Amino acid sequence: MSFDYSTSLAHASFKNPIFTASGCAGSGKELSQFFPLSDLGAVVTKSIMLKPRSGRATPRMAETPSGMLNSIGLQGPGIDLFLEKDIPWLVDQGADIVVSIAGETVEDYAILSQRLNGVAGISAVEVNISCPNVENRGQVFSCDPVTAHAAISAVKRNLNPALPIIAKLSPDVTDIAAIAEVCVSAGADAFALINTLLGMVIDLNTMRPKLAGKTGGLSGPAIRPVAVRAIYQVRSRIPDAVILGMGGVSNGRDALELVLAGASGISVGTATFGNPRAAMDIKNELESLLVERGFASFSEAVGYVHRDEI
Amino acid sequence: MSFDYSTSLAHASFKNPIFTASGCAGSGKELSQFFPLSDLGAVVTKSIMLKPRSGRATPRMAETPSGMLNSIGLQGPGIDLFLEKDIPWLVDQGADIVVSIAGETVEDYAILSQRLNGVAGISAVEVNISCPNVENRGQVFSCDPVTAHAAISAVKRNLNPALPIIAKLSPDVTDIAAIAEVCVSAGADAFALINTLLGMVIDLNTMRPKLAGKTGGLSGPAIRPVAVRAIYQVRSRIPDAVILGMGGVSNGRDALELVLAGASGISVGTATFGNPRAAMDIKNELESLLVERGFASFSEAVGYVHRDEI
Amino acid sequence: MVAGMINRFATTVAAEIISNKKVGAYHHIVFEVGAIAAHARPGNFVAISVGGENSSMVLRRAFAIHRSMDRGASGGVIELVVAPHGGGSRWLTGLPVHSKVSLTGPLGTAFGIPTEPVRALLVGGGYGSAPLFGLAEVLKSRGCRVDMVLGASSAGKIYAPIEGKRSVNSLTITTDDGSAGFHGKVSDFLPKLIEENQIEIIYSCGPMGMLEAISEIAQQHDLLHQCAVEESMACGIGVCMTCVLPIKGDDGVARMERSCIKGPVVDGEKVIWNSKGLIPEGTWGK
Amino acid sequence: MVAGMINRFATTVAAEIISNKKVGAYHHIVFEVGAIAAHARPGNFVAISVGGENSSMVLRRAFAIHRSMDRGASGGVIELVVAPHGGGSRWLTGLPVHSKVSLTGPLGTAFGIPTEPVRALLVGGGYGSAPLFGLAEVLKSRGCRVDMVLGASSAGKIYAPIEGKRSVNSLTITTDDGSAGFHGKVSDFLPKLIEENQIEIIYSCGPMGMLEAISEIAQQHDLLHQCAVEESMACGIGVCMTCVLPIKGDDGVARMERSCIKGPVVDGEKVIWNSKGLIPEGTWGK
Ligand SMILES: Cc1cc2nc3c(=O)[nH]c(=O)nc-3n(C[C@H](O)[C@H](O)[C@H](O)COP(=O)(O)OP(=O)(O)OC[C@H]3O[C@@H](n4cnc5c(N)ncnc54)[C@H](O)[C@@H]3O)c2cc1C
Ligand SMILES: Cc1cc2nc3c(=O)[nH]c(=O)nc-3n(C[C@H](O)[C@H](O)[C@H](O)COP(=O)(O)OP(=O)(O)OC[C@H]3O[C@@H](n4cnc5c(N)ncnc54)[C@H](O)[C@@H]3O)c2cc1C
Ligand SMILES: Cc1cc2nc3c(=O)[nH]c(=O)nc-3n(C[C@H](O)[C@H](O)[C@H](O)COP(=O)(O)O)c2cc1C
Ligand SMILES: Cc1cc2nc3c(=O)[nH]c(=O)nc-3n(C[C@H](O)[C@H](O)[C@H](O)COP(=O)(O)O)c2cc1C
Ligand code: FES
Ligand code: FES
Repeated sequence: MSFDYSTSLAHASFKNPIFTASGCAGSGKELSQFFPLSDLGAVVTKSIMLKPRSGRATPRMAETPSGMLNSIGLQGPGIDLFLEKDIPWLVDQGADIVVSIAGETVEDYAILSQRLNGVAGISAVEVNISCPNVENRGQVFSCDPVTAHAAISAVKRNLNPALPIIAKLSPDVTDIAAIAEVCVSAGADAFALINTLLGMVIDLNTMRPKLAGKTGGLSGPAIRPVAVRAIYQVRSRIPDAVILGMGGVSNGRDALELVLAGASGISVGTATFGNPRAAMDIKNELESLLVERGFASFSEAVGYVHRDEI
Repeated sequence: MSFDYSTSLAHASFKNPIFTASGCAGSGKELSQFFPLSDLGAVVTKSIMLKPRSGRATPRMAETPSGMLNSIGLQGPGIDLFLEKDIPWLVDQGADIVVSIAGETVEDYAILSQRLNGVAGISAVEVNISCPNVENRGQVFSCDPVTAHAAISAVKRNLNPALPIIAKLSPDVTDIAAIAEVCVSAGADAFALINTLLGMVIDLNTMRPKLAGKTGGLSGPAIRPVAVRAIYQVRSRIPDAVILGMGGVSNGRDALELVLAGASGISVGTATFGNPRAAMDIKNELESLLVERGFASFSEAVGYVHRDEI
Repeated sequence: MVAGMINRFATTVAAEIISNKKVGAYHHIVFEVGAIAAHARPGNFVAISVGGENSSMVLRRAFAIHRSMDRGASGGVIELVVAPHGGGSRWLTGLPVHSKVSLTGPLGTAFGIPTEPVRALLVGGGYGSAPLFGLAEVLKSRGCRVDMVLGASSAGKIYAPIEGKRSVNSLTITTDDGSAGFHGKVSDFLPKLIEENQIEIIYSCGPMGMLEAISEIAQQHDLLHQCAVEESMACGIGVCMTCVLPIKGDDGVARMERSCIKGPVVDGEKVIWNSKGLIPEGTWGK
Repeated sequence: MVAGMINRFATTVAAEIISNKKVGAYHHIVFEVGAIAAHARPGNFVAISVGGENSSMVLRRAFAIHRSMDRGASGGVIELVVAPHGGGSRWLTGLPVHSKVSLTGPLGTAFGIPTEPVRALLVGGGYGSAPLFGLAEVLKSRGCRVDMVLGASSAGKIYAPIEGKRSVNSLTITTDDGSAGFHGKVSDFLPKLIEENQIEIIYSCGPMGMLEAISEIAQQHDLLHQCAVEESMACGIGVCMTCVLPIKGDDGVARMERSCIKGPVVDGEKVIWNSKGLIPEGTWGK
């Protein structure tokens, strides 16, 4: 029996559909102690910005029922060091790479895109537009159709078209499918659904927000029903939407839910914190579940829930 | 030591701040087997509509990590039978009552409000605008500032002003505080935060959505960080906002988080399904936690997290 | 507390497990439950919190009471038959003796017991046999003749304890794969059993498909049919409206009724079967 | 696997609990961990999944390795000292012998062992004493003089097993309430101990406030100070960036470094203490 586990996100192909989630695999090195990164569909790197960035003050995390809040604040080395050190190292490992970029301004997205052109070893670019726009009162890019369009357009105009553009959206919007449509019109080839939900935990000793940044992003199994819904909605509205799904996937069954709803790839985030080998376990479990259900290839299962829709 | 546990929601006073959540206490009778309803701050009734309503087909629920999805579809007897049977029974029990109403059109909200005028025993009206507007492609009233305003205005024009209007909002919006502001301008006296988040679970045997209604409302501890954040945000934007808080409260500590964030009352929903006496346990635990922390009255603790804001 | 109402004796206790034994595909578990035992009637169920203190499973699981024994001042025990299925039931069946679980009960309606001695056929599918043995004892004590037929997919899934067999006049076993008793579905054998034993009432408990098939046969034979339904329940106490199914009232109108408090035991004739995924035409409020 | 890197021997095993005893305010728990024991060095920690199969607690809990014993082919054991605090640690301390838990380790940096015999002072606060006994044994085996001072809020919270006492030259106890040993904080007694014992290096583990106070004293006395920090960790393996604290590099510039892989053992002098809630001026990328 030869099950075809390969997948593609727009014009990028991957050997299997299990990816890391941006910000949940360090620079790759740390995770590579637990399994070879080349066994993944791809490593999705932590969203990189133009400049080195210290991120938010601590505490940066709080555990919540079946989930956690984080407020890392996009700590990272900046695009220069990233391209100099992290990418070559990942390439050396034989890992496929999706680079995640994040900007504070539309201009940032343009420059970051230019910097990626011609870099060897990159398969696609995830554009994290679920981050604050400093030119617009810190409002999150993907929470406003106008700024979402501007950010994706800036990438489209500046990025080598060989690299698919994956727009990463926030679920904290009234109509995520409408934002997705705007991104398509701006040139997005695919979507990453979903980023974290905005949440808050209050410390009952200090009687103040537990995180130094007050609010944080909610991830983990708690949000999985929201992720499945978002993927389902976007795929219903845009039937040929290509989706990298994420949000609370911690085993093969969870992954299958997102795939059936419409995800062509699965990013594993918070689950890795509880189980360093989570991505590998999920990869094996998902494959078995698909074979058990009689699918001959992974791609047959993508969006299978929509099979009755006209 | 005489701790003052009373609270008020705008111009309605209650002996304590622990309420049931709309749709999570049946007609009251069922719950009264487990404790006297008069021990609650108030019973919040299941959202009542103009006509009897069968609700959605089954399956109507799916358990999720630290939460559940429901799609009841507002099954209920309609306002006539409700006023004839349920209200007098609750009054007989000595329960304080907050009536929750839900409409399919703006007109429905107007008529329902009129029907409540002069009914004895009602302390306040919760206006569930987190339900689909049949005149606007089924879009949820509270997801659009225009329809949110219209529904609350209809209540304001028609309801006896002695009854505070509590606008119940959906968290599935880009900016919940903006919707709250619109509701204030339409005449809302208070807010109920939050209703469920839209979610989906896929049945891995049938490979279709598990709920007959496809999507459902996510409730329970999983959503608590979102509830705390929503309450915090509304209270930050509208410092004198009066809030009935709900979302994943299953013990006194959870309740305290919502209170510190700005809730003047706590509705207990999903927790009652796991523990019929949850509201009473929460009432006792919250009181102890407040006393331990040196509060002389419940109202001192409301919004305490905001103490440093100017 | 409201007199005359359903669940009026329901309380929540920290029930200690005093025995937990694997029996075929199931676990037979005995709980120390105090006064709950005295109030339990065949057909009632209990709702148990699962997964321990920091469980991600927020809802209780419902289990039909297999047998209950009131021992007066020294408390009471109930017995359950649990199939290790998903997270909740596997947790429960894995608990060691002396563990305590939060248990609410007795809940729901009970099987109606005829005032006159009648000829009753008890039909169970899988662990659906659990409540039938307690029922058989009560019926016998009222002078009824009790025949029983139990079906399951295979031999290991037939739950029929030795003591239980004593309380019935005849016991027929059927399995889908023929690994025990007759080869086939219980419903295949009902017409013959009904005729041979001149059955006057059927009591049943098991999968919804089986209950539907029995209801049809009962109607053909013009027999009363009391069945214990099993719908997905969030609360078990009537407050959430998740567990509904369309049941006709005395006025002939179907309403979406809560199976946890209008049931689990309902009159099979009144149920509109096979309504999963739809609200039947004519249902009140449709 | 990448050679020369942190955590290169880390694996995840289903570790069986072979002993779980209450000792004062803590539980001393012994786990069968196979090869992990052979690789564990004093200062390393392990990360344990808590709450069982359907746990709502999605993150592992970190515990300093108290002692490890490699038994070659017959496997290895490690010992932990766990304070029952919140949901995760209470679950762990409540587990019966023979339970298995998912345990990842050894993780993080270890205490640096001097190549020459030196005079070392080991300072522990609360369960922070746990890794110090294993460290003391190693230092003794290298010919070091080892003095130890342990502090806690009260007597029950001093963890100092009898065997452990044998591996130190002197043991001083302090409690905030005077219920055991000297009345006061450990830091009150450090200057005297440093001078009397002509201390050359300090090793410490305990609450962040204590580590800060020790760092100050160490600097005043111009001593090396290796301390094991404890920041709130989501992953424990360096992939999440939640556990950071500002640490100065060799270039003198502070960076928000991950305490799980740059630590838990760090050079006290390099840490910018008391940075909770803020990013110190001059931090890289601020
Ligand atoms: C009135 C009643 C009596 C029951 N009696 C027994 C009994 O005697 N023995 C026994 O083994 N089981 C019985 N069940 C089923 C039991 O309540 C659980 O649904 C079953 O054990 C599966 O739970 P889980 O946590 O293992 O599985 P999961 O699949 O993890 O359960 C997930 C959720 O779905 C619900 N659910 C899933 N399937 C069903 C179903 N078929 N019916 C109802 N709810 C469902 C569960 O309650 C839970 O909320 C009964 C159910 C009801 C409603
Ligand atoms: C490197 C390191 C070594 C440790 N060694 C030990 C030890 O030897 N013995 C021991 O009893 N405990 C130790 N701890 C603390 C332990 O990891 C748990 O934080 C503690 O047991 C509380 O967990 P809980 O689930 O009981 O409490 P909860 O309050 O329910 O924990 C909730 C969450 O907060 C985190 N958290 C809360 N407080 C802290 C804190 N002070 N430091 C780090 N994380 C926190 C937990 O990891 C968890 O994610 C260590 C922590 C670290 C980081
Ligand atoms: C600690 C942490 C850091 C994250 N950092 C990023 C990031 O840099 N860029 C990004 O697009 N998403 C980031 N995310 C979001 C994840 O990529 C993912 O979308 C989200 O966590 C949901 O998936 P999960 O439930 O599997 O974690 C981060 C999440 C966590 C928990
Ligand atoms: C089964 C169920 C039915 C509900 N019905 C209603 C309703 O009729 N009207 C309403 O405003 N909210 C309804 N809600 C939402 C709750 O009132 C509450 O806002 C939400 O569940 C969050 O609180 P919780 O996490 O404590 O359940 C319902 C929730 C559940 C779980
Ligand atoms: S299970 Fe909640 S009403 Fe029946
Ligand atoms: S705990 Fe995740 S990086 Fe340190």
